[in-house]
Amino acid sequence: MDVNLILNDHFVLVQRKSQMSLHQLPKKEGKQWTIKVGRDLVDLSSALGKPHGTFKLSRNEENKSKAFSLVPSNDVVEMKEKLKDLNSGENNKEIWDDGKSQQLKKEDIEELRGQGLTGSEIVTQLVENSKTFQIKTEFSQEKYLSKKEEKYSEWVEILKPNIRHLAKYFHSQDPMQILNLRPDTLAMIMSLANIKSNGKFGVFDGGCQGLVTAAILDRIQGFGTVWNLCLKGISQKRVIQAMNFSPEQLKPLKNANLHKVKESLKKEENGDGDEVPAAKIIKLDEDAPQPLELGSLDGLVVLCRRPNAIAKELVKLLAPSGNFVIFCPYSEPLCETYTDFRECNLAVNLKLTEAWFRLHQVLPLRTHPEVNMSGSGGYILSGIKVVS
Amino acid sequence: MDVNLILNDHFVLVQRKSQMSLHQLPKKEGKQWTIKVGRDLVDLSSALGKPHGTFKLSRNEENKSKAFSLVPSNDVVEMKEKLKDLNSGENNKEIWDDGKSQQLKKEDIEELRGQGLTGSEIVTQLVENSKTFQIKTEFSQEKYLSKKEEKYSEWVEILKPNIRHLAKYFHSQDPMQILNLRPDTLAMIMSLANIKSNGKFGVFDGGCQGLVTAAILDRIQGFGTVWNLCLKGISQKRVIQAMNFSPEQLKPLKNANLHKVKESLKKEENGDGDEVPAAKIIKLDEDAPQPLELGSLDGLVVLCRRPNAIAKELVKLLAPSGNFVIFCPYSEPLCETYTDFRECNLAVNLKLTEAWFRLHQVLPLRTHPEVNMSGSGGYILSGIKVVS
Amino acid sequence: MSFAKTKHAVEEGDTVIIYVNPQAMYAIQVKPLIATKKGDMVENIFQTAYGALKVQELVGKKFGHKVQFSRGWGYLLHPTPELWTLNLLHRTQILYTPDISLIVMQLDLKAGSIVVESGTGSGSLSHAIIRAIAPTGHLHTFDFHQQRVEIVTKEFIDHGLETFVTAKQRDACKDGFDLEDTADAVFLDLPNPWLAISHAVKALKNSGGRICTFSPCIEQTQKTCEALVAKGFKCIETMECLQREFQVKNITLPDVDDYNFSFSQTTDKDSEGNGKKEGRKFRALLPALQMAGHTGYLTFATWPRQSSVQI
Amino acid sequence: MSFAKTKHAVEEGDTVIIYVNPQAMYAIQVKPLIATKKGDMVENIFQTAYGALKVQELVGKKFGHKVQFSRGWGYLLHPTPELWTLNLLHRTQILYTPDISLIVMQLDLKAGSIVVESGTGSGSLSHAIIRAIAPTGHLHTFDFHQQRVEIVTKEFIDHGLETFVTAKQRDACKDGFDLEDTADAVFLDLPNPWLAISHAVKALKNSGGRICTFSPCIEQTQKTCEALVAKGFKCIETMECLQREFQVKNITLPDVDDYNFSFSQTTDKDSEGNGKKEGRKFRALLPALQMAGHTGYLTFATWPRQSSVQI
Repeated sequence: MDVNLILNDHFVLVQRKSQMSLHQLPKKEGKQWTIKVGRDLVDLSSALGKPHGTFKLSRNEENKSKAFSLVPSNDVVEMKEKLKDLNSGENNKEIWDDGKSQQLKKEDIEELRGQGLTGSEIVTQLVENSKTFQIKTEFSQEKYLSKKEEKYSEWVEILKPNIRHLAKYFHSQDPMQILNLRPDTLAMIMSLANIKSNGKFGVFDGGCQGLVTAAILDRIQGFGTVWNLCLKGISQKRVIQAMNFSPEQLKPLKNANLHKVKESLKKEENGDGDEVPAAKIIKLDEDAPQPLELGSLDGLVVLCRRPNAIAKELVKLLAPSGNFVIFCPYSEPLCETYTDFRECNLAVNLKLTEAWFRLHQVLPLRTHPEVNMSGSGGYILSGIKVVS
Repeated sequence: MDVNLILNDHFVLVQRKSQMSLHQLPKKEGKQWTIKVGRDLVDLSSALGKPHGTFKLSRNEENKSKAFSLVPSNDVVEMKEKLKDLNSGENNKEIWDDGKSQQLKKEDIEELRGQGLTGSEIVTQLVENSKTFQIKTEFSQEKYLSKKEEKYSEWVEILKPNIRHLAKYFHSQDPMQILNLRPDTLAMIMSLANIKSNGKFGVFDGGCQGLVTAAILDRIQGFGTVWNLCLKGISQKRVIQAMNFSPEQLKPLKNANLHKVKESLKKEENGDGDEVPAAKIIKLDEDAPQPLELGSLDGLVVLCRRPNAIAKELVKLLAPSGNFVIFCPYSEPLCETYTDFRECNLAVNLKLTEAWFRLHQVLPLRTHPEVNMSGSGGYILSGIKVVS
Repeated sequence: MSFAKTKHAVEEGDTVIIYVNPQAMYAIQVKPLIATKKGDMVENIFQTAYGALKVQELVGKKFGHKVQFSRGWGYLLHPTPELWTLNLLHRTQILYTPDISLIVMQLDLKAGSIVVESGTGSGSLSHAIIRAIAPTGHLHTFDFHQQRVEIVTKEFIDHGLETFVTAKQRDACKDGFDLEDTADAVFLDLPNPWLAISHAVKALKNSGGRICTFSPCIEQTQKTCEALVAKGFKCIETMECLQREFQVKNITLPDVDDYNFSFSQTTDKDSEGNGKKEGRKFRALLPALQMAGHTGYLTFATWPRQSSVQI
Repeated sequence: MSFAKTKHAVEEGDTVIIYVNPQAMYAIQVKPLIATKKGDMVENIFQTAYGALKVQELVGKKFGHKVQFSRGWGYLLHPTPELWTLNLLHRTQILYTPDISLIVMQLDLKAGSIVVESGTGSGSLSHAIIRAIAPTGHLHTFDFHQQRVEIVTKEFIDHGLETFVTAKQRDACKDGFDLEDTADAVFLDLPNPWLAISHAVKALKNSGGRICTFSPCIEQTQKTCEALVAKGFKCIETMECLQREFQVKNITLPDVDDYNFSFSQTTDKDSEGNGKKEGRKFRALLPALQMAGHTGYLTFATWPRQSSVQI
């Protein structure tokens, strides 16, 4: 089922230490494809046809200044292992950081790079030219080396994109490009909307690049239906594309233009002169030949900056006892929506929440929470639709 | 300087394990004063004249059912030490909690209490009558005992109230009685208002029981001036009273009724027919014979539910480059105030913040954050007044 | 039969949720009769805060609609793992939705995943795992406590989930999982998870997978991380997730909190009359005063593809 | 001379804060001349983001008012420990206002307190301690690094604080504080604080006092707590404090974010015209996307009154 080879036209994530980037391989075979990894040029096409995994940046022997090739390799040697025989100090008492301890200048380092030195060769140079490295404590040395490794490591991971990676990647790049929907908040949305195979779900994505839709498609693996509810313009799909979904995995995805849904509704209404019934069947446009009914969805996810008006309408698509989740990067619009839903008795178990998330460094004698954390991952209003 | 004996008319905090209560001793000497500590009756007057510290609840030999007397004692024996020779299990695999493991009923325990048993005697009974205690793991036993100790411990601390205790006590009792001003937020207010000796400070307390005023009075120990700014009604003073301040410590505290300040201002204005000058001297009522000038305060603290209008007025009392802190249990009013101050160019370094605070249990092999935490400690808007 | 597939009306045997208010919800199984303490079978009448409910009368009722009690009413809700988590009978400390959600997503669970869970506890997480991996995946769940296994097995059957899960009594640390090259993901909630890591490795697919351990104390997490490094796990990450709930309140402050004062206005009597009450009204988002400050540390790691595996 | 007492106008020698915007503030000392790299004394001209400022011209200027640069302006602010923390030259990692505030309050500091601090570091906390305990208290601050002690000593003199503080070079873990029955409070920010606990006990008053240790790692905190228990400290509490800053933004959403859709309205063309822009406007309180997730664990404890002490 899973495609585990790096193939043309597919997306891959390239990771060096904590740095990640997303790339699409060229559509045509045989084309060279050079990307930047940090400050290094890497020929990504050299990994084509190989399984995803760890690769070593390797120099083309003939021309050292050209881009690195990728060679599969599991023998990752961390710099701290390479340099572990060096002396270290007992404490940092003698160290006075006057900014002059490193004798190599920026230009020197650039020149070493130009000469085609590998990352670990450059770091070795940096260590040898540091006046204070050998009197630093072992922990300080390790910290220094792992900082340098971020820039110079010779190993990269070529990852097959999955939701976990993509959610983290898009949030770390520019949170607002996905409305600041943080991975842990995405996880909550999947639970609170009761996403499961063989269900019918609706997603109104007002700016999350298809992240939630992709997460649902991945979760249900072809079983069920996901309606992409939209009003106008191009639908959000960048994350869906990056998932390299097979046609079977994409099968559940249907587009529903809400204006067209409404038009069909009106025609039906005019036809029999009645009020819109709660579970009327509506025919849709070519994109979505299957019918989308009011009161038919098992779960609904609304993601946008100002859900107030639209969320209340979309809940009409939900079956009684169906679960909805409304996500917003701001609390104020959800506050209004909360009051509105409560006054209209639209739902029970209404909850307005915010998640708090923090990573920890767990290392012998150096365990502590990460010093950088996200201050906000968006707000969620969730509930269960009822008929009063 | 400090009074370290438990005296008539003074306040004391009585603490058994995590439970605290605040009591004022009777004004008259020789009067008996019985308080409730958990479910036990304790004769607080038996501690009079003794130094603050640890006391043992001790039975009156003649009449076991009467209130406990307090006897100074530093030989605290924790229950886990008393019972440490008991067997324990390797894991809780064999334990099935069907609610029937304790064979003593509530009534039985009440009867033991009535018979005048001490706390540790009752706990010994509880342990002996538990079907599962001896097969619990050591950690489970310890947890059980420290839970029982909360109710039955024979040792109490009689504490001299200080700001740290009182801030914690008032917040733990009913946070909204002090506008949910959490101790760590109080600490921030003291810094951001630049509280120091020999300064002139103003506090507008719209519902914190005098907590901030008391903290300032305690910090400056008689050096400087603290204006208690008020509009009407009784000023907030419960925490100030509970601090047992000496007359010297209370000397800096002056009351300023803002309406009277304004009247004086108007008289002055009518007198010379000019606009109100920025640093006009105003005479005050009897409570505050010293003058309070506009533009004269070094620091200002405003604590209330709706600071929008009043905060902007009170900032007029502040000297240029003076620090202000506006505290509110809600974020929305501060949001308005922030916008308002920004639009009027009233201040620089404007910051709207919220603190996050969590305690940790640090015990061998059982280190983790406390499972209960405060979800909110109020919001702070701080800044420095400038003249544009 | 009610967890596995969404239905619109109640059938006999379904477990349903009766929702009265956020503090009063009940999970009940729709059966005409119920055993008394003495073992006699009598009519199944459920007592709510608002009076009695004849359970059998729920058959045919539509989910999401009102149901009547003798002295009030509530809503009849379709069960979900989240509602089950809130209403199940606690046999152990349980995992709650924020941690559960992270576990399911960070373990890359999806329809078709094969998962190992130890211990089962009260089955709170198990229900969410089964939802994520059905209809083609399978959960192997283990607990060293026989009674817990028996109860949860009955619940899985009552909930129509028995084809997606196998529950067994087993001391995972001592005896492992008796599974080899099988699992896409392993979840460990044990006092000494590091003792089960080598068993987890055996159970995980040689083509790679994910692991998660949950521990309340940092010392457990430290030992686990060391064991994961030693065994060759990659991308080891430890995280904490807390949830903060808000109340939305329309606040109208009492008169005493209205500080309509100005140094410069000539008469403040006037201003006090103008739109005074409006000025004291606002909508506030109030964080809960008390919240869960800690549940446990979650550690995730990747078991890499073994070099023996051919693509 | 400017930290000790609040003044209204600048005098020569004062350290002042030039505030341009939240990202651009400068702490400068008002002196007519400044040494060049070669050691020559030249006119003291300070370069801001908005051009040059002749520092000597600040003398007599009022705090809280504008000052002119050659290509713009800023505000002249009175120094405070908080502004100093934001603008001092980092010689070490420093403590910030949330931790500092907790330390000062939880150590029960007030005018008259005698405090021991080790290590001094860059003097960020020292300034806040001195503010709290002046004019009658004293801070004894120690650092094992000679250069740091020299720099901070000069800063204390420049700031007019030298009568309230004594800074000494000393390895506190090895050599202690050379103080006995003196301190009301001890603060330790050392890699191995547990090695200094017995020295702290000696320095603390026999009538009792408070101690605080700051450690970034939990292992340090664990060892410290064990040492505190062993030495007889009471009320041992470990805490974490983080600060979340908000931006206040008036948001007007772009047209594309206006979802004015209704299933039941007959014409949504009409409604689109009505007050549409208003509906897209609101004020939002935005938490900072990035924040400090950890500084260190603060452990506080009480040194009880020793029985030798008579009341």
